[in-house]
Amino acid sequence: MNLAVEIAGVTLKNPITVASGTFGSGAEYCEFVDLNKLGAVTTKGVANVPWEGNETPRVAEVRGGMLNAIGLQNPGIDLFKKRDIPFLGNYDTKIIVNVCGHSIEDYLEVVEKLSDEPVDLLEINISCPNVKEGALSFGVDPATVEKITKLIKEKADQPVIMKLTPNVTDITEIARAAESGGADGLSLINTLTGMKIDINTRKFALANKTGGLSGCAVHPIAVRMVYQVANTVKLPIIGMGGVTCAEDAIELMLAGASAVAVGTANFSNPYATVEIIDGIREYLEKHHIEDVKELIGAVK
Amino acid sequence: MNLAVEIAGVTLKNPITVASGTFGSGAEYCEFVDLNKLGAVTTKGVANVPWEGNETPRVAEVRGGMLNAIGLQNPGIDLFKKRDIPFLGNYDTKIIVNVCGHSIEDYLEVVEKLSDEPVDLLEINISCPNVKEGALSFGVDPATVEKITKLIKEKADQPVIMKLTPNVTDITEIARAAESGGADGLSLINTLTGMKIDINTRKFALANKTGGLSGCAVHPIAVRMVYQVANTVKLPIIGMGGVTCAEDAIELMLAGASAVAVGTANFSNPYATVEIIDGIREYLEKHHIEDVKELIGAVK
Amino acid sequence: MKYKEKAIVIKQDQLVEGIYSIWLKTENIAHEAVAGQFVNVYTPSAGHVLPRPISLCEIDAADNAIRLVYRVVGYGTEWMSRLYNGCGVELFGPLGNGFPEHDENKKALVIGGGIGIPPMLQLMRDLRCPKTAVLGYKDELFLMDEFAKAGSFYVSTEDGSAGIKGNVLDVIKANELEADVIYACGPTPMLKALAEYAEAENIECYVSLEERMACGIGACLACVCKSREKDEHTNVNNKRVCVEGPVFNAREVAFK
Amino acid sequence: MKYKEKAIVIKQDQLVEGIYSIWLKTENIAHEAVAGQFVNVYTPSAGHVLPRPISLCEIDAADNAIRLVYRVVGYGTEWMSRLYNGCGVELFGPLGNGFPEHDENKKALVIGGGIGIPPMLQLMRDLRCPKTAVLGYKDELFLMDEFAKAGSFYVSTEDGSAGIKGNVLDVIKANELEADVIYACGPTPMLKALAEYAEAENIECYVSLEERMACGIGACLACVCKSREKDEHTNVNNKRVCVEGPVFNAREVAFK
Ligand SMILES: Cc1cc2nc3c(=O)[nH]c(=O)nc-3n(C[C@H](O)[C@H](O)[C@H](O)COP(=O)(O)OP(=O)(O)OC[C@H]3O[C@@H](n4cnc5c(N)ncnc54)[C@H](O)[C@@H]3O)c2cc1C
Ligand SMILES: Cc1cc2nc3c(=O)[nH]c(=O)nc-3n(C[C@H](O)[C@H](O)[C@H](O)COP(=O)(O)OP(=O)(O)OC[C@H]3O[C@@H](n4cnc5c(N)ncnc54)[C@H](O)[C@@H]3O)c2cc1C
Ligand SMILES: Cc1cc2nc3c(=O)[nH]c(=O)nc-3n(C[C@H](O)[C@H](O)[C@H](O)COP(=O)(O)O)c2cc1C
Ligand SMILES: Cc1cc2nc3c(=O)[nH]c(=O)nc-3n(C[C@H](O)[C@H](O)[C@H](O)COP(=O)(O)O)c2cc1C
Ligand code: FES
Ligand code: FES
Repeated sequence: MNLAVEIAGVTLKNPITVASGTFGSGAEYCEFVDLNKLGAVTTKGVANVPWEGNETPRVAEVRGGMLNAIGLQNPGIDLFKKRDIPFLGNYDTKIIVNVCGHSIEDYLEVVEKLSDEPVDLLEINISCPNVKEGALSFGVDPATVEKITKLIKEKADQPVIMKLTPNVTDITEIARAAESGGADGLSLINTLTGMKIDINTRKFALANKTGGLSGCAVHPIAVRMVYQVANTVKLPIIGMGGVTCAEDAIELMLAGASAVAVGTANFSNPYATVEIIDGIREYLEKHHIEDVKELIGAVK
Repeated sequence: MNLAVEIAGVTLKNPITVASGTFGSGAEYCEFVDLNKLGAVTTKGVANVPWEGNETPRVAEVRGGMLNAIGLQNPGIDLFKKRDIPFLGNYDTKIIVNVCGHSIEDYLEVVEKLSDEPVDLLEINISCPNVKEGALSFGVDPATVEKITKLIKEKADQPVIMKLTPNVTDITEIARAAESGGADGLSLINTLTGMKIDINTRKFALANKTGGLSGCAVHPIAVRMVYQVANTVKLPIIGMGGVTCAEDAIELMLAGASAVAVGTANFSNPYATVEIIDGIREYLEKHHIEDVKELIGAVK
Repeated sequence: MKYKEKAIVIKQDQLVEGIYSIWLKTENIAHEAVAGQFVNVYTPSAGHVLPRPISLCEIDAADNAIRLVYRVVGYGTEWMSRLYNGCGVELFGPLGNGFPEHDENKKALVIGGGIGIPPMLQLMRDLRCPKTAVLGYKDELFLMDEFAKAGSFYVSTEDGSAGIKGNVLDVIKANELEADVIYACGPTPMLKALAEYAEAENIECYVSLEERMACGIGACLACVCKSREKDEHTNVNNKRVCVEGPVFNAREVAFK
Repeated sequence: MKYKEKAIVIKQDQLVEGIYSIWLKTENIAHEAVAGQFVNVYTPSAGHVLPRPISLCEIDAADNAIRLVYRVVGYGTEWMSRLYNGCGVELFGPLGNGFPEHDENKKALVIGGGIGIPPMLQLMRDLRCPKTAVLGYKDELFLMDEFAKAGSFYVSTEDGSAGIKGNVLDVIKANELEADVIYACGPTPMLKALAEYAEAENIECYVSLEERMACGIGACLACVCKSREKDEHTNVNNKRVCVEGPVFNAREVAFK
């Protein structure tokens, strides 16, 4: 049975990675999840300089999911290169580095600093607020998406995966823009913007007021967007959004994803990733499928 | 204690109505829900002519909610006028008629035919696919929203509530367009587009492939959008999306809604509406609040 | 009248692998119900927002109890299968129209296929006319005793392990069963085949349909089937399975 | 080592209105744990995606059991309160750093406020130095017997129904309690006041903080507190309560 899949020329031993920001750089999980078993580890977003992130509370539970407004706290690319990449180098898994920035220059600086690093894929988070252009995220405007993709592609030594935000009217338009810009693949979906108010204290549950909704509540939206994008562009897709069990991962693959990331489910069950890999194997066995790649986009 | 609220000059005896499409025209529920207790009944969307709707299956359960693709089946405005409006006239509750159409002319025809009817408010569903302009919904383009609002306002005898779709990049832009067009109020949110695939049969759960996600899964998105819109335009808002209990309704009011509609929760509990009204009363008592209007937009 | 009430489990058994029988003590539902109707079963999970429609297999009005026989297919039925005596279950019903009044002079064939067999039991009991049941199983048999007490019956199995190898139509043809009226519940292809057979033979035929539902009371328009004529309520060629059905005169239905 | 395991309830009691005590038999957690650490409790509801962090109140390594004392505030703690002997509970732990090694020659004040009292019990037991506990209650007292057995203690209540009317600082001042080191857990305003007091009096002070968490193991950066110095791991002035804490030297923390 073949579990390996390919994303932009990089072979993952199986389709399962983690969703950026839910797994650190793997160090915290490696005590109980054997990182060698994962198709890839996707790191928390890293910027050119350290970011402090938002005030707390940064997370709140909602039905079927959670809101987060971590604010992309990160130690900056220099410490990340010194500590996190060498750590991941100890494991037989692919390394996907998630990159964030407040300006195009921020992104480019990180990408350049990663050029001589043993990193397999770059995942560019364009849901970050664009401080220069009024704090709307980079990822909502097709022209910006195309431009940023093109500029990053010029500097990047690794294949570039653009990570799309679902908070848009037409995800296919954004996907096409990324494709035009030369992206090697797409990740979707990032979180949906939500809010929670405590009716007794009359306070926002998050210090940031709004936060990103993730968890099984968003899964049907992820399936829809992966399906739409897979039927619009030719790029490989890393699908994510509410993946909690093997069924969810398979659903995203049938919709068109080549690989699948597990995010919020790591919080509900620290073993979620490895259990999902086992579940995919069982499904393939049960349905007599030799190659997991047969699932990709199999439902039209 | 005052439970009454006002929407565009119309007084609802309490803030609770039902979400269009989940309650028929009330006839099916009146056997066990006393319609006199509701602030208003919002009817299923009605078009100028009967619509057959989509193929079945039309609904599918997902975690924390459901997908629906009823396809706006409706008996057409003529039968609706003869049967549904007189039926609702027997009750001491306000009547909100939800209007759908495939073209601007469709909407205008319905609105004109309602002009001499004892209807209190018109709720214009602009999430319907615009068949003339390539099946994207009317509600995603600000210019179209402004135009359709203006044209409807010219014909309408009742105050006009524009019902917004959440499947947009910037809900405040759409809300502003409706305000510019002369809307008397806004309803939000309609459903988020989602999809479900059965991994064993490899079939879409809905005949229509995609469907609208509703239920508690979408509630944090509804709260966010109501908050953003309430802080952008001056129009009264009917808030909805995943309201399951009194807490949810109060949360939407604190975020800025003047009234709240209960949708999918009617399926989980046919008594949801009246239980929510009771729950609001209890909350006001417990917090010594004399007037429910004090809740509207109280959290900034 | 429809009632939303908390019924109490008074007996639960596994009939065969994956098929369970549950007796529930109701407050009002059993008194109101007729054969062919169904109830909505509410699960305790807030994350599962839709009720589960399950047909009445038996109605014991005297004891105010109903029996549901169901196959475990997912979350809701799995949860039901773990209920035990004394557990409370939120029910809403009785829903749907049930089988029509019958003519005591007409000879009836009562046909059930698979998990469509249980809904035919109460009807089989209630009919005061010449009647024969035809039960089409996949392999394992269930509810045999009950049907035996209610009248004569034939059996088919897909694997031939009991009765005729084949389906209910094979039984009818092999035994040259005659009827003035057919009542049937089962998979749609079976119902469609029966409807065509009945039309060809000019037999009155009632079929109990299944469709995905949300409200169960006619409000949401989720559960429609295509009808040959324009439906009075919907004003289009769609009938609501939960209100105009689940039992339809086969001639009304436009099978796909 | 951290373990995810299914612990078994061996005893559950309500201590006072809304506050419960639960003893859980663990496989490994009790053997690894030290005072001041916590466990993540997983609820059975798929709709509730986050674990509930609860501090260890007692650790019985011999019997491989832990005690949690918790206030019912929402879904998870309400569910916990309904568990009974034999129920399984998914736990993950022990998490966090726990209280630091202590100096047997230093005089310790062990301070708990409200639901911050239970986490101080095991520490109070473990300390091999001169020690006094100060327990600040709102009104109803709990864990009195246990603290009585562990050493001397003072009590304050907000309503004055027992001990000194006021808070823990009032107790310290009224009794002129002296200390070389303070260990404290409770509401943030109390911890902040104690930190300022300790700084002014030049007393070593350890506080156990609380913050909203997701992962509980340092991966998600949900649970940070502001630190005075740049933190080595995060490279900014944020420390993770779930890893660098929950117990911090008060001087490290920049209280808001
Ligand atoms: C009028 C009517 C009468 C029925 N009577 C019986 C009966 O007597 N015995 C029996 O075993 N089954 C019966 N069914 C089917 C039964 O409703 C489903 O098997 C059951 O809802 C599955 O629920 P679940 O949570 O176990 O499965 P899941 O797959 O978890 O259910 C997910 C959703 O799909 C719906 N669903 C799944 N399968 C069906 C189905 N076949 N038909 C309609 N909705 C479905 C569920 O209600 C739920 O909303 C009947 C269906 C209808 C419409
Ligand atoms: C390190 C640590 C140790 C704790 N030790 C104890 C203890 O020993 N006894 C005790 O009674 N409580 C303790 N708490 C608080 C406890 O975690 C919450 O009361 C509990 O999670 C509430 O869950 P719920 O489902 O009942 O409430 P809900 O309000 O339904 O919870 C919703 C979400 O908010 C989180 N949450 C709610 N209140 C808090 C809070 N005060 N702190 C952190 N997260 C919260 C929940 O974990 C959950 O994710 C501790 C918290 C932390 C961070
Ligand atoms: C706590 C948290 C932190 C996150 N941080 C990042 C991040 O740094 N970069 C990024 O691209 N996405 C981030 N995300 C989004 C996830 O990678 C993922 O796209 C989203 O959560 C949907 O997947 P899920 O439902 O499986 O969690 C974060 C999500 C969570 C819950
Ligand atoms: C079965 C169903 C049918 C609906 N039909 C309509 C409709 O005809 N017109 C409309 O404007 N919205 C329709 N909606 C959307 C609801 O009115 C509401 O905006 C949405 O479901 C969110 O609320 P909820 O989560 O409380 O259900 C429908 C929703 C459902 C679930
Ligand atoms: S299920 Fe709603 S109309 Fe039948
Ligand atoms: S809870 Fe995730 S870092 Fe502390």
